[in-house]
Amino acid sequence: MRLAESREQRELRASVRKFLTDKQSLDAVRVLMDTPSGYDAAVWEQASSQLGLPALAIPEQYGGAGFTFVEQAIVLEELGRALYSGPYFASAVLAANAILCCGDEQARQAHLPGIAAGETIATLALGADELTAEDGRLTGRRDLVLEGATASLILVTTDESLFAVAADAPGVTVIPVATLDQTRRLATITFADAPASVIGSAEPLVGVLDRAAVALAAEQLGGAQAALDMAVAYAKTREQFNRPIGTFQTIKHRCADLLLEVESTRSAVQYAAWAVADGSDELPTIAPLVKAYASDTFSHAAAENIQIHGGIGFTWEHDAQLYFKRAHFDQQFLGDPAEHRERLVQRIGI
Amino acid sequence: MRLAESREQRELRASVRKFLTDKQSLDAVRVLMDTPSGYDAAVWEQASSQLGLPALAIPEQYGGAGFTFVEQAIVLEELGRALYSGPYFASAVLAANAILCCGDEQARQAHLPGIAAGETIATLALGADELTAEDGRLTGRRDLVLEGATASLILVTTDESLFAVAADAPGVTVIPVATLDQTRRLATITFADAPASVIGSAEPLVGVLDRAAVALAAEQLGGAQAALDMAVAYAKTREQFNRPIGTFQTIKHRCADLLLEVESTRSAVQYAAWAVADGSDELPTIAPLVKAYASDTFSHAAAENIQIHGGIGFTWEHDAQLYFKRAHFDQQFLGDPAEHRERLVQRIGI
Amino acid sequence: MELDLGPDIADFRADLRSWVAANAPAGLADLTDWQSFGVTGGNRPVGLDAAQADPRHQEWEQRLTDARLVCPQWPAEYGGQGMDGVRVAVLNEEFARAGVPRVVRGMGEGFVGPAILVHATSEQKAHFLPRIVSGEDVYCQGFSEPGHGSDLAAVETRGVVDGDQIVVTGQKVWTSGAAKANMMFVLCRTDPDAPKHSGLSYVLIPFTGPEVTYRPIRQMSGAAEFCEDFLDGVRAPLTNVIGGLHNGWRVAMTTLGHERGGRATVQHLRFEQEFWALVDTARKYGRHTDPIVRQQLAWAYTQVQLMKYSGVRTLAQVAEGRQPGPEASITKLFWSEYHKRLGEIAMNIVGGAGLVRPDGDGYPTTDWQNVYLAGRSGTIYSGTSEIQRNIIAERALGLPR
Amino acid sequence: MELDLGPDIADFRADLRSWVAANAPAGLADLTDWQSFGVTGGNRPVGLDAAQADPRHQEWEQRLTDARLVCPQWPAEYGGQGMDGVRVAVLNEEFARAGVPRVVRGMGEGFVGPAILVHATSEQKAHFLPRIVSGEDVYCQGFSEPGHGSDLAAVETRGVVDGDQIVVTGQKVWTSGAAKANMMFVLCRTDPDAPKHSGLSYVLIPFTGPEVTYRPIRQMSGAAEFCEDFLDGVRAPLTNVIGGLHNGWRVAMTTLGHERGGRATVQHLRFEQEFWALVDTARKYGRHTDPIVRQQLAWAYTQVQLMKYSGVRTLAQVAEGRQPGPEASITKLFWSEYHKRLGEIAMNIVGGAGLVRPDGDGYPTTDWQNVYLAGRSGTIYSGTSEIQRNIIAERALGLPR
Repeated sequence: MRLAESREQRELRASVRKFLTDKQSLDAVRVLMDTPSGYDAAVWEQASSQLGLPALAIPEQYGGAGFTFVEQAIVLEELGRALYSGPYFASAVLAANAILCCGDEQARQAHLPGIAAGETIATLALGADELTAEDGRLTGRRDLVLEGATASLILVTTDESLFAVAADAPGVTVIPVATLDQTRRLATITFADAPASVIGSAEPLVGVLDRAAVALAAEQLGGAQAALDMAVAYAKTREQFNRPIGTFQTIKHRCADLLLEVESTRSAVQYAAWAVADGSDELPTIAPLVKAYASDTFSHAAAENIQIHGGIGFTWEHDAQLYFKRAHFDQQFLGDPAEHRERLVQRIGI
Repeated sequence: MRLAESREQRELRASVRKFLTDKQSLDAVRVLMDTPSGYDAAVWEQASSQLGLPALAIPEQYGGAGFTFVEQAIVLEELGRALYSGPYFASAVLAANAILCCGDEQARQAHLPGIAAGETIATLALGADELTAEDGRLTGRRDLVLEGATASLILVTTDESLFAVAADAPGVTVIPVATLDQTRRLATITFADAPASVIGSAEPLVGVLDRAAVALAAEQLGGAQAALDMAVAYAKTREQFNRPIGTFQTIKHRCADLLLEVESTRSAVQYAAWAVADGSDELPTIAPLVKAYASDTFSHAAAENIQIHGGIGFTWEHDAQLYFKRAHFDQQFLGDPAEHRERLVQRIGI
Repeated sequence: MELDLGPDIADFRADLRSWVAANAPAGLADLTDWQSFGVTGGNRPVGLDAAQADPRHQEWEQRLTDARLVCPQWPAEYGGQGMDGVRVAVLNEEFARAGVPRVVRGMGEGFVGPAILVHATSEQKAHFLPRIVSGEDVYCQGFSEPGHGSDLAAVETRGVVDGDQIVVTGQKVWTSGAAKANMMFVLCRTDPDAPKHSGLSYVLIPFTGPEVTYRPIRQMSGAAEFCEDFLDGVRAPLTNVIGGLHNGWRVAMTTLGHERGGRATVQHLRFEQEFWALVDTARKYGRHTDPIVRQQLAWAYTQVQLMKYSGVRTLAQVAEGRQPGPEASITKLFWSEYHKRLGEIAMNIVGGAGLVRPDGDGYPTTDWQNVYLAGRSGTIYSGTSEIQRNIIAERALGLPR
Repeated sequence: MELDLGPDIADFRADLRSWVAANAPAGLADLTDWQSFGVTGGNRPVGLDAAQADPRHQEWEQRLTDARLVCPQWPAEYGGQGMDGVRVAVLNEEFARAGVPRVVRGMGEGFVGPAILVHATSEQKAHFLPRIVSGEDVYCQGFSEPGHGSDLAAVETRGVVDGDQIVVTGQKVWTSGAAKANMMFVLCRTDPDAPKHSGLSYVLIPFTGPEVTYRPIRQMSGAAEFCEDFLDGVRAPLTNVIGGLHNGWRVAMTTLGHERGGRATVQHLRFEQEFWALVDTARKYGRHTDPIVRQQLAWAYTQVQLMKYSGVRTLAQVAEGRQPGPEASITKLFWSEYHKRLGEIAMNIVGGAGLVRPDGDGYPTTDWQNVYLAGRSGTIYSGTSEIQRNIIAERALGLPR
């Protein structure tokens, strides 16, 4: 395990940050919030073809760049920092890992190259709802499917198996739903005797979700850091009672507590990313741990950022609210903190 | 319900406070902490004969003064404020209410006058441990009996009945235990075929414990107010960096939060005392509510008081630690806050 | 339990109860849930506007006016009946019990009237107060400015005396109810050379005409009940200056955080109602059996009951004629921090379903999403929690500035 | 997972591991649990003193000294081997792995040595450093004073130059290890007329003789490892002034909160050990199935693991040669606030049984009672949490003073 960022990793971070600053500023995000798809296809195309972001952690034999999860975590942190609103998490994290772990070589060769190239947008439809599979046909529904309306390939889990379904297959109905965090898109997908191919058992799904938890924590880290930076910058310049509000001890101490939490989250995310990359047996414990902690940190930072900004902090125009809503989404998505803490104590044998 | 204190009530408060200031200062409490009995029998005798404190809420026909629980709550608040270390709570609250509610007129006439006069010191041995009663004889044990080594009369509960046992009866063994809060005394009592008389069913015990919860909350209020007063007084005078530490915003805001909690506790205790006095049907909900809230308030105030005092705050010589340990005792005694909150939601029908 | 306030108040309560029974138009109580409330910073409860426009509400308003039960705490000569705080509290209790609405005159009743009663001339009182009671004048507040949210004394809006008129120019912000107002009470700087607090005046200006423009400020909840206002040479007669020129700070302070106790015993009702709605939600999602959720529900119920207990105690003190202290700050801090936390608890109970909004144009939200988002503003507007804690520490505990 | 620090470090680790295997006296690891620790402000772990007095520990100390593994980070000419932070960290890891103790020289190694290395003359280095390595000089700290806990620069203890000597008179407080010390490093005022920070000197004085008296301060935990000290004209040669007269503030600051990273990767071990002891306690009382307790245990485990992750990251940064920032303040704030909360959680788990102390003279407590009570001092001594937050906000975030 090498924790310090290598030169290549620092360059990767810098290039992704520059790309997002240029191509998807928060102003651009606000525009995309009101579009049906919620993301900029051209930006996605460039992110795929020029920066190769979806390909990053996919093995070379499947058209990927063959980097590790450590590099992907850096990208995810930057995406979270910029509130990137595209299908990266759904396709390059959830779906890609599901296919990688499913054990079906044919499926890997069939789907991963497209995902790596960004041409196939895939997602993973999780959930506990009743869903029946009969001789290769699915019937039932899945709610809260991330990027469900954007994906052309939908991976569906049942208690036993992992299925691949084409979004345009007969019997598949996708209904986009309005989201509280308009930078994330969800859909309800119903299957009525829809043709589906089994691409593996549901058994490796635990590992897929652990990786996803770490990946989401990396995005949360970026969001939390951005919220803290925003609060600190404002505290340095905003004056009340003829002094910067950053001179008030309460503001100081809150920012200090946030820094402690953000730095701790950063340490945990780095460690967790290495655990994924090394296939470490620490992953089952650090995954719920880091997801719960990063959720609390991001929620806390996003909330304090609003309070420190005062009146303008709760306006629609101010970006503080975007981070607050994203923090709520990330906190609930893939399980809330209490759920992950309970999972943690179970996994350490209590 | 009259919430504002009447002239009589204000005088009662003043006289009790003066009595405790004169007769049992915190210096005196420290001396008593190291004595076997833990209290000053002479002070108890005066509190009983001159101020009539144990008699206060006992009906006149049983040798009491016939005041209400409202007056007793005022006394309890003052006792809590002064960290009074005698058997008042055990005898005048736990035991007196158990006998009053038990429904056995004979037992009332037999025991209450002595308790009212302060000549009989009684206590109530609660607990879930197995305890068997066979034709008027008890066998088993009770732990954490308040003032168990001081009481001459021990009331014991089983699942069915309430028993009265003389402390000096054959088969009764009382073992005092060392307490973390040295201003409270506990004992383990074992019964080996000890003669006991049934004085009622265990059924009214719920009401007795609700009254006890409110009574303890009143003591906690006094303790919390004392801790807050101590912290505020220190913050006004202690100087660091050439200014009183009370000018630092963090100290200010913590004291403000404590005031909010203490004032809320005061409102709740006053309301709860009236609920007891009026036999209101709100008692079953406000009893666990006020015990849980007063516990949190006292624990918070006692802890912040130490932190605000800095180095001297955690020394043995400083009185802050006495309130901290008392806060811990009160928080755990008669059930911890989580337990009372769970009871509260059950009682409001959730 | 009911607070025993003596035989006079008991009679007053009984008379009032029968008056309401006799005068409340049939069906008035069923028009809407009058005790429910819009979360400031969030969306208004549905149906409230419609219910207020209903002829039965108009009739009720008229009867209350005739009975001097609008602004009843004001002196008789101005349309009230000099009702004391205890009776106003009983009035609120009885109206709530009967499920009928109070008719209140918003900031005109809450802020402008009290300032006028303390600081204005008898001519000013005679002119301005009855117009508030009748609803002819509806006020909005012009205190905060973009640069000065917490630091009120730093207002830059200018007030220039021009003959027998004063001309007000500047920008205000966080004005609620601007759309319904025809008047604004502003704090403006009339003496730029005087020290910060000494150069201000408290002026009642028309909030109509081409010199006044305002723009709604959309909040994170999607609602927009605050505005920013642009005053471009708004003219008012000098007789609209309350308390004299350059004396505005003192006038403003008499009303800010002025706890009258009148709502002390009813303010918890809306929160109690909301709490039970949350319990229903928890049951709907099967979360009411989760021990952690149960602790959170116990916490919320406790906070609501504490508001009730504290309200009863406040009223008892008012009844004793005790001077109100910083209760206003404690009350604001208490409910706003409570409501912020309640929104978090509610969204935790709702879980994943809280990620989805109702369909519809704009940014519609569920009730709990609305509480969650709007709750963020509660600890900021009209005095942040930090300002409230400063006030409590300095005024109630006497900690040094 | 193990941090990959390159082949050189890997070799160093391998060599060290075999050296320990070859040189650790048989049974040394079993003498006591060397990784366990006394909670500052609380009681020392039982058996530690006895174990340190054991001949096998004496032998181990000798071998470490011969191998220059006592204060190994110091230059060779003073008894060390100029070991860098990464290797010191590996040293700590390997010793912990083998269950054998480091031999450390307390404040002499942690505070005095670093100050001397930066600010002293070569003569001073040659005189003072070897005596620390050998254990001949044991130092205690004389910084805090009764009136000045947080405001260090306000010290009043006087240092008067008398010929080639300096005479120190005043009162110090919160000294730990006074009983075992023969030297004290004091901050005293040598120029009363100079501004607050400029008139101080950093002096090494004998902590023996009739001019020195000290009195243990008993803490709420019943333990008493802090002392207050009375210095009544203690004499030391001027050569015991480090960094020159009136330069004491700069000297003191170089060592305060000086994060060397050496213990970064082992500091969590004691807390992890303690966590599992708490899990056993929870099982013993049947509380480990309580969902609320489980959340608390998850929180505690998370905090301990965060110490581990942060430690690994700190070490990685040290390995990169990055300048340490306010890590020391963050670390202190983190573990002290954690440990305070852990004590509360532990007592919550123990419940009613926590009301009872073990029998015995004095004020004996259970381990959890000890953590609970001593934990209150952790957020106060050597820089309160408030001071740490100030430092973090101003130095790490650049917020204005």
